[in-house]
Amino acid sequence: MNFNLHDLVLLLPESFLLGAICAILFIDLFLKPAQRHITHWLAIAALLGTLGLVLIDHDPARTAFGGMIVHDGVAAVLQVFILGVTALVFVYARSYLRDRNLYIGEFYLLCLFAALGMMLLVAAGNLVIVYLGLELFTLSSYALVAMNRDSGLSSEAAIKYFVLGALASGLLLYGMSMIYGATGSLDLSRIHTVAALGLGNPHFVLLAFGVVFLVVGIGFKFGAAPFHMWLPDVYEGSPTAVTMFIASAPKIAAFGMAYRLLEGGLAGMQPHWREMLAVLAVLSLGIGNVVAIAQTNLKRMLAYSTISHVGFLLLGLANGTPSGYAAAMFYAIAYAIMTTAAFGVMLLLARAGFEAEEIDDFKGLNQRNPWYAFVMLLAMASLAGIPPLFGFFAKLLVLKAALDAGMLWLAIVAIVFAIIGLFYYLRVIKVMYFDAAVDNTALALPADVTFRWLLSLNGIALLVLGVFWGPLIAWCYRALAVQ
Amino acid sequence: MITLSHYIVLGAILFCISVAGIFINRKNVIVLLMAIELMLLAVNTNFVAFSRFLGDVSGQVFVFFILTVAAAESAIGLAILVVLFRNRATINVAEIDSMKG
Amino acid sequence: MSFELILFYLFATVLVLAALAVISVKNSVHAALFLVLTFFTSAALWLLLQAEFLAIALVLVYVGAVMVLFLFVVMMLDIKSEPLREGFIRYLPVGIIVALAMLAEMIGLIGVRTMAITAPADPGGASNTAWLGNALFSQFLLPFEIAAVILTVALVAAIMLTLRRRVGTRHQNPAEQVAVKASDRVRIVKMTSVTKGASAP
Amino acid sequence: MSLNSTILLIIAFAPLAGAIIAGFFRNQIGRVGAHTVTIAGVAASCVLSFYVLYQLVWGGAETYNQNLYTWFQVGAFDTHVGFLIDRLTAMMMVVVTFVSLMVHVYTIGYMADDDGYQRFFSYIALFTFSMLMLVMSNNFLQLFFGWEAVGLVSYLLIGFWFKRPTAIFANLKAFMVNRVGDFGFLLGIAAVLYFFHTLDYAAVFSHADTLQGKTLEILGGSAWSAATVICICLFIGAMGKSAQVPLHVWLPDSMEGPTPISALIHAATMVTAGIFMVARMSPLFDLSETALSFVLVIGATTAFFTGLIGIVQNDIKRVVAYSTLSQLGYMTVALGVSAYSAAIFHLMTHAFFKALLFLGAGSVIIAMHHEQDMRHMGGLRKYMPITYITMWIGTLALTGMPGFAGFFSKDAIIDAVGESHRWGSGYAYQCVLFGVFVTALYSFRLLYLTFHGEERFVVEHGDHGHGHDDHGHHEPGHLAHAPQESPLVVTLPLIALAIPSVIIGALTVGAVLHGDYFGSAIHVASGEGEGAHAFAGWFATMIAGFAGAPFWFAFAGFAVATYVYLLNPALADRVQNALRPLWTVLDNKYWFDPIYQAVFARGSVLLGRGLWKGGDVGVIDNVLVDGSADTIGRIANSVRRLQTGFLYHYAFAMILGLVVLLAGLWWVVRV
Amino acid sequence: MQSAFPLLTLLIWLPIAGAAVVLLFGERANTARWLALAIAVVTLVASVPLLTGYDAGAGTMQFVENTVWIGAIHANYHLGVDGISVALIVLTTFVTVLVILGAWEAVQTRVSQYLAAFLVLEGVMIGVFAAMDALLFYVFFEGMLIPMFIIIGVWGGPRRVYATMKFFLYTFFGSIFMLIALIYLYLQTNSWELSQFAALPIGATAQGWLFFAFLAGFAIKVPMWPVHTWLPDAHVEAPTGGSVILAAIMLKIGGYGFLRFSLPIVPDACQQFTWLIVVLSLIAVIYVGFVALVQEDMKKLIAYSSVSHMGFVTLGIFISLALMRVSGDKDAAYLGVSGAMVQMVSHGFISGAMFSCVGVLYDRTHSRMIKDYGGVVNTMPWFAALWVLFSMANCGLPGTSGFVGEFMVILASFAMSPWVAAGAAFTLIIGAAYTLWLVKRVIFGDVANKHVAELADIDVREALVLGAFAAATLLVGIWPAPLTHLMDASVRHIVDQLLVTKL
Repeated sequence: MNFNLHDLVLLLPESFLLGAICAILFIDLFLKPAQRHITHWLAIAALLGTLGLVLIDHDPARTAFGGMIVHDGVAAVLQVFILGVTALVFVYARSYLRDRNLYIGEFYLLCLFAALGMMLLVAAGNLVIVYLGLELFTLSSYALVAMNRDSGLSSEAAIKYFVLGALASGLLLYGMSMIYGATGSLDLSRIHTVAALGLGNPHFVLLAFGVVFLVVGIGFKFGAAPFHMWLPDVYEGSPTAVTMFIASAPKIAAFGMAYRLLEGGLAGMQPHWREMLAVLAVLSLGIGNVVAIAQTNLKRMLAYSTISHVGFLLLGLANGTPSGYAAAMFYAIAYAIMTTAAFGVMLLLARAGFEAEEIDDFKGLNQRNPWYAFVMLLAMASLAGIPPLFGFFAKLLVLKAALDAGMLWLAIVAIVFAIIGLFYYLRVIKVMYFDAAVDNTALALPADVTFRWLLSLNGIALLVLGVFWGPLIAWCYRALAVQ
Repeated sequence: MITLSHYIVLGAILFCISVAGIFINRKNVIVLLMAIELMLLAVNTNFVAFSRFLGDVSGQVFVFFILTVAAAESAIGLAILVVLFRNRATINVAEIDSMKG
Repeated sequence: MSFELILFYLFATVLVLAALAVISVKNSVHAALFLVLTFFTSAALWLLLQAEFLAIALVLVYVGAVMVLFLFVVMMLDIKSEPLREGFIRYLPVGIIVALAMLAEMIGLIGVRTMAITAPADPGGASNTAWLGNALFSQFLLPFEIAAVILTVALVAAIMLTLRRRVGTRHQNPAEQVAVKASDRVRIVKMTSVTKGASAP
Repeated sequence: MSLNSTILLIIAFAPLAGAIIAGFFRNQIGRVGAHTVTIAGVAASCVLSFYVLYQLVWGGAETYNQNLYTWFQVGAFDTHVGFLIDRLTAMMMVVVTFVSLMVHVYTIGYMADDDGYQRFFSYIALFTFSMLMLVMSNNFLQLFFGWEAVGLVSYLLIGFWFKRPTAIFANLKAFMVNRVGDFGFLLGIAAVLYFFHTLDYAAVFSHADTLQGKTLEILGGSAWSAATVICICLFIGAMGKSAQVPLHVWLPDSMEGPTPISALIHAATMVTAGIFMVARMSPLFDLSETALSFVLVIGATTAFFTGLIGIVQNDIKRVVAYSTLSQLGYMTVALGVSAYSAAIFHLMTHAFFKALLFLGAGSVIIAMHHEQDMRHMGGLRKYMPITYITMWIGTLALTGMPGFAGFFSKDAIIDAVGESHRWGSGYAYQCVLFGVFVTALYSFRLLYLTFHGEERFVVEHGDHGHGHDDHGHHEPGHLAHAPQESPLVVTLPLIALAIPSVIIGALTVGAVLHGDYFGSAIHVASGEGEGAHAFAGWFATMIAGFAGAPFWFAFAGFAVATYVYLLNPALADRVQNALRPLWTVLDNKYWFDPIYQAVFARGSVLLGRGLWKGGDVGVIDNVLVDGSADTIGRIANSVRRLQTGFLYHYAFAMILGLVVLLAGLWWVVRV
Repeated sequence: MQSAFPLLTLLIWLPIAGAAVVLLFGERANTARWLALAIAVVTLVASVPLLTGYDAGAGTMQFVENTVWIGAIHANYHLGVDGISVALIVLTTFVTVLVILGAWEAVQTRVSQYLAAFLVLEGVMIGVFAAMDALLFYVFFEGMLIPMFIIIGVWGGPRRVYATMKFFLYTFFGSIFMLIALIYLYLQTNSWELSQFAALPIGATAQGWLFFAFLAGFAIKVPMWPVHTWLPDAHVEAPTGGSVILAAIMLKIGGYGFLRFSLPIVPDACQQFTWLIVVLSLIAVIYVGFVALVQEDMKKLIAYSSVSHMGFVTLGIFISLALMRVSGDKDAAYLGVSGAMVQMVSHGFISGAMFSCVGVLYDRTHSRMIKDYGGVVNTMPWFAALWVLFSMANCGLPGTSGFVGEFMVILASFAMSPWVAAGAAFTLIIGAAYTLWLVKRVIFGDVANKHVAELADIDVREALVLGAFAAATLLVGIWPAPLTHLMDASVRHIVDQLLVTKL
């Protein structure tokens, strides 16, 4: 193969981001702590610049580096939201980090690296890129989780995350090796061709065997039960800012990874992985929703809520049709936006020496600050899937996809658990609105105006997108060429 | 003659040992990391074997990347371990359970 | 049974035994050393597969770097191994059963018989290293760059996690020492002269 | 020539206007204003009703049947509010407005010192409106409307003294029992609609024949004649309103209301609505022998057995109330033998003399300072002569003294029953005949205990420390000052009612019973009932009456009463002791009340509580709703424990998941 | 046929936008009150053209607005009203004004939020009645939950958390099954149009499933026995306004849903399961009537009575199938459905009024327990008069609106079976029993305690609220023809379609 400029042009957003990271890495070295806001804004600028580049990317050619990178519509959509959500995280996280002496350049760098990894992951056309993108992003997140070096919980979370993550990578790799053995290639389009043979493939069983490991790896990244065990601990243990990051963008990336592997590579094996995903989906819905009820820590509760949402997402994914993928993609994006809003409010409430992470910390928020209580309400209701909020339509699309694929029973299981899940979201609303505040003073808001405005916008978006989600789903449909 | 199955079975055995090592191990975290290294070794063996028997180079290239990443991973893992030890004065897996439920 | 096969079984046996030892010995230093042994035997097996470059890389990278790092950490943390044993025996049967079940499933599913093929005679034609290198810098250029980024991340992360400027410890800053000016050391204070008598009216 | 719609509207709505003004502007118009507007309204109604009657009987006016407005129209069904004015209606209108007018006037005196004066006038005017709507209706819907509206006013008026626990118990009971009747009534209406597809009287009656041969499956397999079902259902309504056994229990209790109400509603008008209704439905009832037999038996039972209770009552109003029950039974009996005109005739005469009796009783009560127990009365004739005389007239009319109003109507009923061959008529005949005896017995007992004999009350002269206005705070039988004749507003209505009680029977018997007064308004198809023997004029009938069995039964009653209660009062107690078991039965009114109380009232409460605590709270809420929530909570807590916090468990879970998935694949591939 | 002026859009969004205004500028409680009142009144006025402009003779959808909402899944912003919707929308705007007026002094904390919640509810409920697109309907349908959840939870009684959770989970539970049904239908028709759903032929089994899915959604909302237990709790704990809206309008949505969804979309299943609904409806009438009898809490009593009365709605709606298809009695079917509709509107007035009455008492003494009252008439004569009026309406006295619907339904049900009619007519007895016993214990009698002795009669504002309810109750009772005329053509339109099987 020949190296050509065309490939680089296609890779421009990623390259730009990498360059920007290097620049920031360098600049940050010379900044005093008081000047950290330069890093902050530079990082945001880098993300937004990359985002712009992704958006203006109209190159008709879809692949680069001999199929290593696939820049199709899906990649574009996912990258846009990964970058956007990461930028949002930066804005939300600043005051929290500053209060805890965690306002360091590494946070931005690692997040940027992770974003880069995710960008690559969702655009991967080759198992190698999948693996490397994944590792780039997971290694960064391990470090992020452990970022608060003085916190025992943080390091405990990090070690759990790390060991299990490494195990999952190992399983994923093992699967990849089997697929490689069965198809003789690491290129996803080649694998796709072989897998499409179905039973005509002499190494069919081997391929199916590899798929199992791949599914496990994907399940781990999503946090689907029974590969979800790391998730609550990591959510709880990480600094809230990091939790927010881990909870949001990586779900989009995980969808991208699943999409690349399952659809891009193994579409032919859909009858097999569909069943597996269904099992994972049911387990996730069950465990996520049920255990969340028993939580008192909001972060932990949101972790279980994530698990349940992953169940929903997998339901869309299992369908294996373009509209199913579109539904799952929409779901992942919606989830990321909702969850940033929820964590955003947590960050807003947190002050130096006070983590607003127990559900009881939200007592009487409505008296203390009605607006942000309302934002949290929107986030919770949206996560719960109550119309007319954004989250509902995500669920709607997934259910539609599931029914379309004839998975009526799964859909029913999903909604039954959704009802159970409703309870704990409502409990948060209950605490904010119905309970009396411990101290009735008005909430001391952080001075960060950008943060407050963006968070408000984020909350409103849940409502507005609930009504005008047409363009977004249209975009998803276009990306996946759903008729 | 050595066939492909020899290597794959060997990989499978290694893999299972490492898996067993991870979840029967209640000792220190370092051994867990070592078990993971074993798992990667199993994967690598698979890749190398497949590469050889398929006559395709990409498998070996993959191994190359895996080795690289594994090194990076170890570095981060051990760094986390050090932080953990500083905070908790232990790396005993059985004692690291302050978050649960 | 060919010589190669004998070698294979020999190394494989050592490999498996060493691997078992890694996960079962008491002392983590010993475990690390057994791990080194598994790497060595693996490298040998890879040589049998004519993957010389990777075999060497494995030894160099793992044994030379990663394992040293492991040992360094093990020794630095200085962990007493005694209390860490409890529960091991109790959970061993479950562990063995699950591991064996998995092994059975895996071997069953892999379909050993379909892979009873022998290697093609001559891969690539050139040396393994050249073969690999060609691929690495053409087809796999992009992953190669990404791998570099990953290493950077590891660097950043490791430094962030472990580098700490201890408060209270004294350390020199040569740049500051060089850049020091006289005015930084001595401050000349102008004072009005005071007479004794003036104070007592 | 036809009737003028405007006149009819004024008749119906003038009392309503009075009611609204008196009700809403009671503070503005004051007491005088209240009775002025309502009396003006009712008087206008009354006068115009007479005019309408005149026009119909002598003016040659045709039956008026027009709709006022459409109540609702759905698909092909339409219901209207409208008037059907024929001679039956006209007679009812006259009776209602006349008695009502009398009661209005009477009330001025009776309620003079009551706080709820305006309210009372508002209510009775409203009642007049409702009753007029009932009788003037040209369809079942409006009939039901009036039916329930009079029930409402009755409810409000029985509970007029809402501070009295007994009053508010009684009004609830009255409403409830009536509702049981209405339950049947409404079903009857539904059946009518089902079979005729209309609720209009004219349309229904003209197609009544089509009902023949139609059946309705009520209980698996058994087909009931449609007419029977309709009629029995409708009659159940009449049983409630006209207080027939076993739905009679509310009427005695309704005496808790002020006396004018007892006269107007619970004697003269409302309770006769059932009789009116059945008469109005005569085209339907005549289609079903079964239903008429049912009516007959119920009526006869009521006539005799409730009369018996009257003998042992001591409350003056209750005696009259049981008398009313008994008389309603007579009317019902008449209906049962298809003597509809006799029933209506008796209804009319009864309205006058029973209103008279009640108002007379009220007059006595005023005099006795709201003491109602006859055991504390006696010898009142010298204090209140007008009341005394009018009461005598009323009693004679009630007992069927030949020549008095009641005689003609009652005799006609007894004759009709005697001549009937309908199933149950034998039993009914016995009942009505002995009923006459009983009627005389309690009626004269009442007279003697109240007006004759010695005074059984004490007048506490000079004891002004108590304050003389708070009636009821005295010991029973102790009066603040001597009883005296009631004022003119009270006595005038008594006199005005006494006159028709004497003459109305003689005047109208020919036309109503033997002439063609009702024309097509009442329909008799079965050939039963009146007109069997020739009529030779009222005087001849009166003379013949002295020879009839009823007269001698009545005389026997009179004689016994005179002997026991006037001449030999001590005998009364001895008789009571001698007939102790019978007395107990009667005193407890056949235990209807306690049984109803236990079975229906308490039973419903127990059932309700059982369903609530057992069903709603126990099963649905605790087990299903909260139970499932709790279960989920428990599951949550146990599943939660799986998340142990130990890394190796986490890894184990992952591996287990992998093993399971692999096993699944194994399964799929092997199969 | 697009409407020239987007009146429905205005009616939906005006209150919702108004809610935002109230929240923004309602810092001071009085400002909030006047603002909210003004908005509600404007909405009420704006709903008048709906009444006057509606061509009742046509029975078709009018004031139609249709634009693409979410093109990707063929969802449209499709609004339109027929006679049934018009009646319910006007009921909504009417009751909301009264609720806002009624809460003038009762609510003193977070006034602007309270009022805003009601305004949002108003808009959303109007949306429910106007939506012709199933997805839009569903969104509005569920959109009610959060405001109501907040209303009960924040301004409710001591067990408000339990009650509001129960309310929310219950209703959500039901409606989500309906969602599945809607999605299924969408997949079959590739459209969310109700008219398309109605035109779709569906097999017997599928109809059965869909029927139960719809049943789950609407039966809980109505609520039917045995899924009614959320209602007493919700009512008891809700603030007065919440109870009023809940009883007066939200329950109607269940009945409305049956008419809009169950009947046209799965007529054959409806026919198959008519017996079930009839039995459940009669249980609601009788069983719940008995339960209402023994309640100790006034609001709970009225709540149970609501359940009992809503039994007539379901009964009237579902007998139509038996009547159309088995006995072929078209007119009775019209009568039944019309009766159900009239009953819905009338129950809106009566239950709203009854809850307002309890609110009036509660504002004064802060007790809803029957035993804490007695002899209220002595101190509050005007109030007592109104209470008695509403009670009478509640037990279906002719001349009040409560009679009309029950009368029509009982009459219609006789055509199906005398026994059904008898069961329904039993309400005459039991309804009177629990209502009048309540009246007896609360209103009549001597002054029971010093709290009652201190009661002051209703003021002008309360008189206005209750008077408006009373006027509406009497108007419909005395002359229901305008109401039935408004809905007649639409009812016939719906019922006529039942003859066509979809198998």
